[in-house]
Amino acid sequence: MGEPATDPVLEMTGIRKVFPGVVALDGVDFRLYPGEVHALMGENGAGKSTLIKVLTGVYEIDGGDIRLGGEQVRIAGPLAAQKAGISTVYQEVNLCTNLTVAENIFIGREPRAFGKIRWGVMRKRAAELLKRLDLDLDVSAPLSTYSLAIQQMVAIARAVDISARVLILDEPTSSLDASEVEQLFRVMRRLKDDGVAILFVSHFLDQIYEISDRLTVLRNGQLIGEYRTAELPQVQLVEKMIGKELATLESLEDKAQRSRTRSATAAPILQAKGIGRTGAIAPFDLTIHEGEVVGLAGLLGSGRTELARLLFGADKADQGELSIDGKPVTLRDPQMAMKRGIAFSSENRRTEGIIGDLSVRENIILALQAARGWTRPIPRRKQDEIVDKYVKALSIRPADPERPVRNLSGGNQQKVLLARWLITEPRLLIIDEPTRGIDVGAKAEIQKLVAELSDGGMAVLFVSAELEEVLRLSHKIAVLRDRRLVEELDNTAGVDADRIMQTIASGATS
Amino acid sequence: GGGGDSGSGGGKDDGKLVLGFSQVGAESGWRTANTKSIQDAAAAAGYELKFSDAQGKQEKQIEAIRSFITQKVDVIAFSPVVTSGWDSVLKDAKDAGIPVILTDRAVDSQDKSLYKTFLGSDFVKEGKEAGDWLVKQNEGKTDPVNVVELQGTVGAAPAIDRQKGFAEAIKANPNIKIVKSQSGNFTRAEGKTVMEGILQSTPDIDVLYAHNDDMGLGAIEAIEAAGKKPGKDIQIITVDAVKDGMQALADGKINFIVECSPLLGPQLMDLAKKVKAGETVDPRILTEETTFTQEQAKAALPDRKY
Amino acid sequence: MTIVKNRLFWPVAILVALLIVNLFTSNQFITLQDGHLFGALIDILRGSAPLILVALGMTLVISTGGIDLSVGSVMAISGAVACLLIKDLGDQNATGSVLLIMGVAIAVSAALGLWNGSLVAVVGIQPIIATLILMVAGRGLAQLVTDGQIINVQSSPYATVATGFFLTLPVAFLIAMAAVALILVLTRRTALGLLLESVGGSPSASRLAGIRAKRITVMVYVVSGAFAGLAGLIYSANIKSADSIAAGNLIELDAILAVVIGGTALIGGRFSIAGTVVGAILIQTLQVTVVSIGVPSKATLLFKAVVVVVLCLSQSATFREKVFGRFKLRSEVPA
Amino acid sequence: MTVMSPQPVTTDPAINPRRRVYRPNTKYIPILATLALLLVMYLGGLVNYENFDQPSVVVNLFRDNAVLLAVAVGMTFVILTGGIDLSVGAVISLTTTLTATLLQGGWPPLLVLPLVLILGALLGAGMGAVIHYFRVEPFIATLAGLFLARGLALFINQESIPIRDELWTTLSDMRIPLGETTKTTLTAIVALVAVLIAAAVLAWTRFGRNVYAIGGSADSALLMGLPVARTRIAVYTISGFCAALGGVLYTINSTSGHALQGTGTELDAIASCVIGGVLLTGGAGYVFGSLLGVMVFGLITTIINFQGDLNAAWTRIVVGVLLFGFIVLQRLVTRRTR
Ligand SMILES: Nc1ncnc2c1ncn2[C@@H]1O[C@H](COP(=O)(O)OP(=O)(O)OP(=O)(O)O)[C@@H](O)[C@H]1O
Ligand SMILES: Nc1ncnc2c1ncn2[C@@H]1O[C@H](COP(=O)(O)OP(=O)(O)OP(=O)(O)O)[C@@H](O)[C@H]1O
Ligand SMILES: [Mg+2]
Ligand SMILES: [Mg+2]
Repeated sequence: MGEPATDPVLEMTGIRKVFPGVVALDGVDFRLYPGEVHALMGENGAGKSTLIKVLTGVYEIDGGDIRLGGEQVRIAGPLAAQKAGISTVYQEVNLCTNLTVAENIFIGREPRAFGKIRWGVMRKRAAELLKRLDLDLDVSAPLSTYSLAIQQMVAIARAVDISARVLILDEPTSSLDASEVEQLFRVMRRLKDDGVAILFVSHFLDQIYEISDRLTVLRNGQLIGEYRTAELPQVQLVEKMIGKELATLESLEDKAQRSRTRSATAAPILQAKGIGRTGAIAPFDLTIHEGEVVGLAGLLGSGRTELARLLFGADKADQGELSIDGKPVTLRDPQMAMKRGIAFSSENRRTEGIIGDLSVRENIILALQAARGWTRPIPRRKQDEIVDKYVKALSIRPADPERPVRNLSGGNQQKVLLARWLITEPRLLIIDEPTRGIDVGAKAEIQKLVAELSDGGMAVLFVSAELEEVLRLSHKIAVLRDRRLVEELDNTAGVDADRIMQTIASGATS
Repeated sequence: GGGGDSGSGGGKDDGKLVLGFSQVGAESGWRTANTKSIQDAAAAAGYELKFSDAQGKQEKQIEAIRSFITQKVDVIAFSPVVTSGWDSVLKDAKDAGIPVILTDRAVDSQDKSLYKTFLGSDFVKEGKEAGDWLVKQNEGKTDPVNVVELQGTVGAAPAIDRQKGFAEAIKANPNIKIVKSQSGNFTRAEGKTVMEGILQSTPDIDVLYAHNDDMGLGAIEAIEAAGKKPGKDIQIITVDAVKDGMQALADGKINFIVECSPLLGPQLMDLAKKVKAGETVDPRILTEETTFTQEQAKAALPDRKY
Repeated sequence: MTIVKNRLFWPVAILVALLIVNLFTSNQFITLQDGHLFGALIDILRGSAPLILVALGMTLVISTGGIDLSVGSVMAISGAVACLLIKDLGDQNATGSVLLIMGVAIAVSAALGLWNGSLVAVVGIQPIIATLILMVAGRGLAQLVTDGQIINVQSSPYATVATGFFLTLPVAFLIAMAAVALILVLTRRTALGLLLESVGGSPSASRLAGIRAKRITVMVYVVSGAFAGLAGLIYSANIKSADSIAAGNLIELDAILAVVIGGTALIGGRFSIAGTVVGAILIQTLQVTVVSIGVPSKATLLFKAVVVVVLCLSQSATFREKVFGRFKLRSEVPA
Repeated sequence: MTVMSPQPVTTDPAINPRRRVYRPNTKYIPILATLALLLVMYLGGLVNYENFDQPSVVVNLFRDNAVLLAVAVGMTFVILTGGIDLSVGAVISLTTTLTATLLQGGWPPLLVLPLVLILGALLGAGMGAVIHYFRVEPFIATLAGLFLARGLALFINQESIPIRDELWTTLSDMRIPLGETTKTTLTAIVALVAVLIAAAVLAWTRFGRNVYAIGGSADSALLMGLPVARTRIAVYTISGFCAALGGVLYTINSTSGHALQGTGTELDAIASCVIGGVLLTGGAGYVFGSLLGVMVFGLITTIINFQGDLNAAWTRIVVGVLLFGFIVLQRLVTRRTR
């Protein structure tokens, strides 16, 4: 395969990494050249994140060696990696949410004078840096006050600002919307021109083809091959990733043909009138009917998550009325919503989703068990049955339900969360970024699943940063802007991404 | 001395003597009786008592004494938690012109002018009396006498001194040997568990010497549970003479108790009045204490108050 | 649960080692006498009952990410209440009344647990401070109840709780084992265990999964209080008196240590009841061993330090990895 | 793809675009609330007790709690990383015993002083290393440290040992005048200086910020390339040093050493930090908060001393009630503003 004329800045050969019971990497070779964007591709659990963690010294390798600038190195840990010129954004946002935005960007390399941190300078620089990424944040606010997507941008800002030879981005775009992605790509191109080598992981094929020069495909911890992106058609890439011909991709197209008009007789499940929460989202009206998929569209921080949380009682609304099945209710906590058949899967799977210590099985049955109350345990046989079914249906890997969920790859954790809510058989399923970090195959499966569920009468509130996905699935799309529901439109023939973007831009009111 | 300051508070104008008393803590029934005696005696004498409980901590006691100085009391009295480390705060009291009386335990200050007098017991002497009794019991005998010692809290002054005095007393008799010496923390429950353990591992015990009644009473339970007769199979010597201990002594379960009286109240009030008036008092006043055998206990028991 | 087994391997090994020491130092390690078992081992089992009980409650509290410092004071209150009531009984040997009184004492303790739980879950005070309040004030209450004196009782049914034997085994140990069984059933036969571990593992995720964390939190403090109360009864029945000053003094430290030795992390989440029991018996055995091998009292703490250091190293995965040469994981970071 | 301006303009001031969502920046509110409540408590004392208005009441607050303050400073570092140090009280006892014994044995004071301080720091460093490298729970590692330190102290000398060394007695007798009638001691000044240094280190140095980062999330801190090992060992070293410093202040304060001194100080120190708003889970709080926490305890004791008619039982109950009132009020005030 054609490689650039220069020598690789980074070369990994025969990398092997074994976790108890899993060979995560088995003799993987990987090369990264200066001035290229190199995509690392593979299904969920293929070993991408593990390769990155091995490279940055988070995990000790069990075999193989790493060369940096031609010299063999043993990287002892992230600190050493950073010193060696490798700057990384890990898959799950790994920042300290108790610190301010500015600190998260600069911690470990704060501007100092005589050992004393120059806070003012730091804040100013942070603000400037974020402005370049088109973010206008209060840099002295704790990071925890911002949404996950913004935290992801902050992590990127930090990594980008560490002037490095190698920049690693593990699924940085998983919850970013189109404009943020574009922003990020602009920065990446600039760095690339400066000769930085960039390792990029994403499950969005469009993004891969837009930004990457070359790509390496992993499958089940093994190297499949290294290719020039331009020379490898998309279908072939997917086939290499999943190791078989992709039938689901076609079925994906079928879905486009799905009737997007819900039956007129369907009864409303949930009606919100003037529901709002000060500082989070302005009062809004929204009705969701049986079998209806309602998509939420909007930019980063537009309030989609807030809206969804109010309908689940995760946050308390401080005004307005909510009725479920025509009966008014005040949702004080999630349990009340669950009792009325509502389920909610949070976008923030690490802190609001999985319980890392618990096994896959326990994580899956958790919500169902909570709904039944502690006195009525689900019999173990039934648990195994349910869990088995969903592990297969969502192809959760490794298919060992007794493994602690924290050891699963990011995408597989997301599938576990989906399974958790699906088994409660809700009447209204609220899913916030359900396909975040999920590979192409599984994503198609999940979309198919949503469509099926809705055909079976389940209502779905679908929140996603990926507009195409929202358009493909929804009967009705609610558009948010600046924490305000600005328009509600039926997903008819005339509605497309441009139309929605226009609404967002112009701020038309309903 | 005299309360010197012109700016003393209005409350004292009625001429009522204000006594600040800092107690060690409430670590035992003995101590509670001691506290009660002082509170009652103050009330009876018509003095205003400022009482502070140090919870066994020297720093709290120092804090309390300083607070008494700030509050401008007439006399300060306290039972020192430990022997050393009082010079600084006593100097503060002296500078403020407030006389100090030590109760119950002595301090090792070199500057004797820092306090007026010491009222209390001599722990070493208590240990010695316990030892003397044992020696006397075995006078002329040469059979080995195996003694088990239940010590008080490790590092606490009464524990150290009672051990010292006892060891000194039996020193001259090589046949009397301490075979096991363990801390029972001055409590009944630990006295019992420790004794259980000792009974399990030590085949031949003739005498038990416990640093206080409570540990002795706990040990009695353990001895009975092991099928032995306390007071007969194993002779028991304790210190304190609280009511429960005296009862056991009268019942023949304990053989000898060295009294350590907590009833210092009346004597203390008397001394307080004297030092306030500037009279000179003896630098060391020992409380009236005695020892009890089983017969004496039977006689004394009916009017035992604590 | 191979991991739990691994975690418990060393504590159990040390426990066995200490027991072997006692086997040699004691006249009778275990024998049958007067129709019941007797000997050093039985003393250990009997003596460990209060600690097992307190540590059980503590395990549940810790699994939710909390801590209960007030157990010692609750023990003191429970014993004081029981002895005070028994002393006033016309016939101190009336089994029915004594049982009733013990029920009252446990109810009072549970109520104190409710107080702790409410402060933590409803008012939202950090557990260490919330329970510190009762730790300080509770002992004052106990002293108030007993007027600072030791209250003696002469009730044989009461004494049986601590010193009696049933089916050749000490009643106190049987009570502790019954409590262990109860907790095992409660946590492993119902879904309580899962919900506890989930709340301790991630409160925010648990809430969104629909778990009513507050109720569960209050409940574990109530259980902890009730068990501490029961432990207080055994403590006081053992010496046939209520010692409001010494009862349960510093037991919270031993209980937490037992829990940690047993493999439950202080940050909450996964817990092991079996581990806690091993931990509690280990601590009690250590206490007894100090006496039986006659460690001089001034060296007692050093001796304990050595054992805890050995334990503490054996708890370490890194240390065990060296011993077993198992998998190498430099830093365990969630994927 | 980007067809529109990514920066929409908003006119509604209540709803900021892309702004932080829920909470205003409330980081100082807990501390201010604590301070306010502390003042209320002081005023309560003023109204109720004669002689409470004397400046020495406030001055003695620092003087009497100098040891606890020094220890709480070190404890703040440890708790901020999400750890705990149970060994501090025992380190105090070891320090006082060793100091007194060595001075009694005629060692030069200027050698003894650094020696015991270094010993405390080393002990802390050892525990930190065990905690970090062997991943032992801080609770159990420092509990072992507690047994070890107090065990050593008791082994060295069980008795209360007077210090007659000239340097120590001079330092002990030293009075620093504040105004006309009030004087304070060296120990109070040293403790306050320790607070100031700690505050500066935590707020203005890289090390200080790393402490907060580790408390926020040790995993993240590691992945962000922060020196987690070094920092974690350092906080336990600092805590050990501060405890030893507390021990030295103790010997200066009382010119004696005793193996039972400092019993229970660990709990007081932890409680002070937590009352001062330091989160036990790590990552949030200030050393000034810990200072206020110490003052809360000190003031409660002062009030009880002035009350002067409480026996042991009532003393405990009143401490509990005051603590309860304080904490619940503190909680209500901070929750209201959140
Ligand atoms: N700490 C760990 N302990 C045990 N197994 C692990 C651990 N981390 C990862 N694994 C396993 O290693 C394999 C590779 O995981 P990895 O996170 O590298 O996948 P990935 O390619 O990044 O997937 P995704 O696209 O879902 O992020 C998975 O089977 C996972 O379960
Ligand atoms: N006090 C809080 N409690 C719970 N969650 C909070 C709190 N403060 C902030 N958050 C989190 O911050 C997020 C704010 O989301 P935002 O307003 O950016 O919503 P969004 O429109 O869904 O945008 P995004 O695409 O960034 O998710 C929420 O998802 C929520 O999880
Ligand atoms: Mg990954
Ligand atoms: Mg969102």
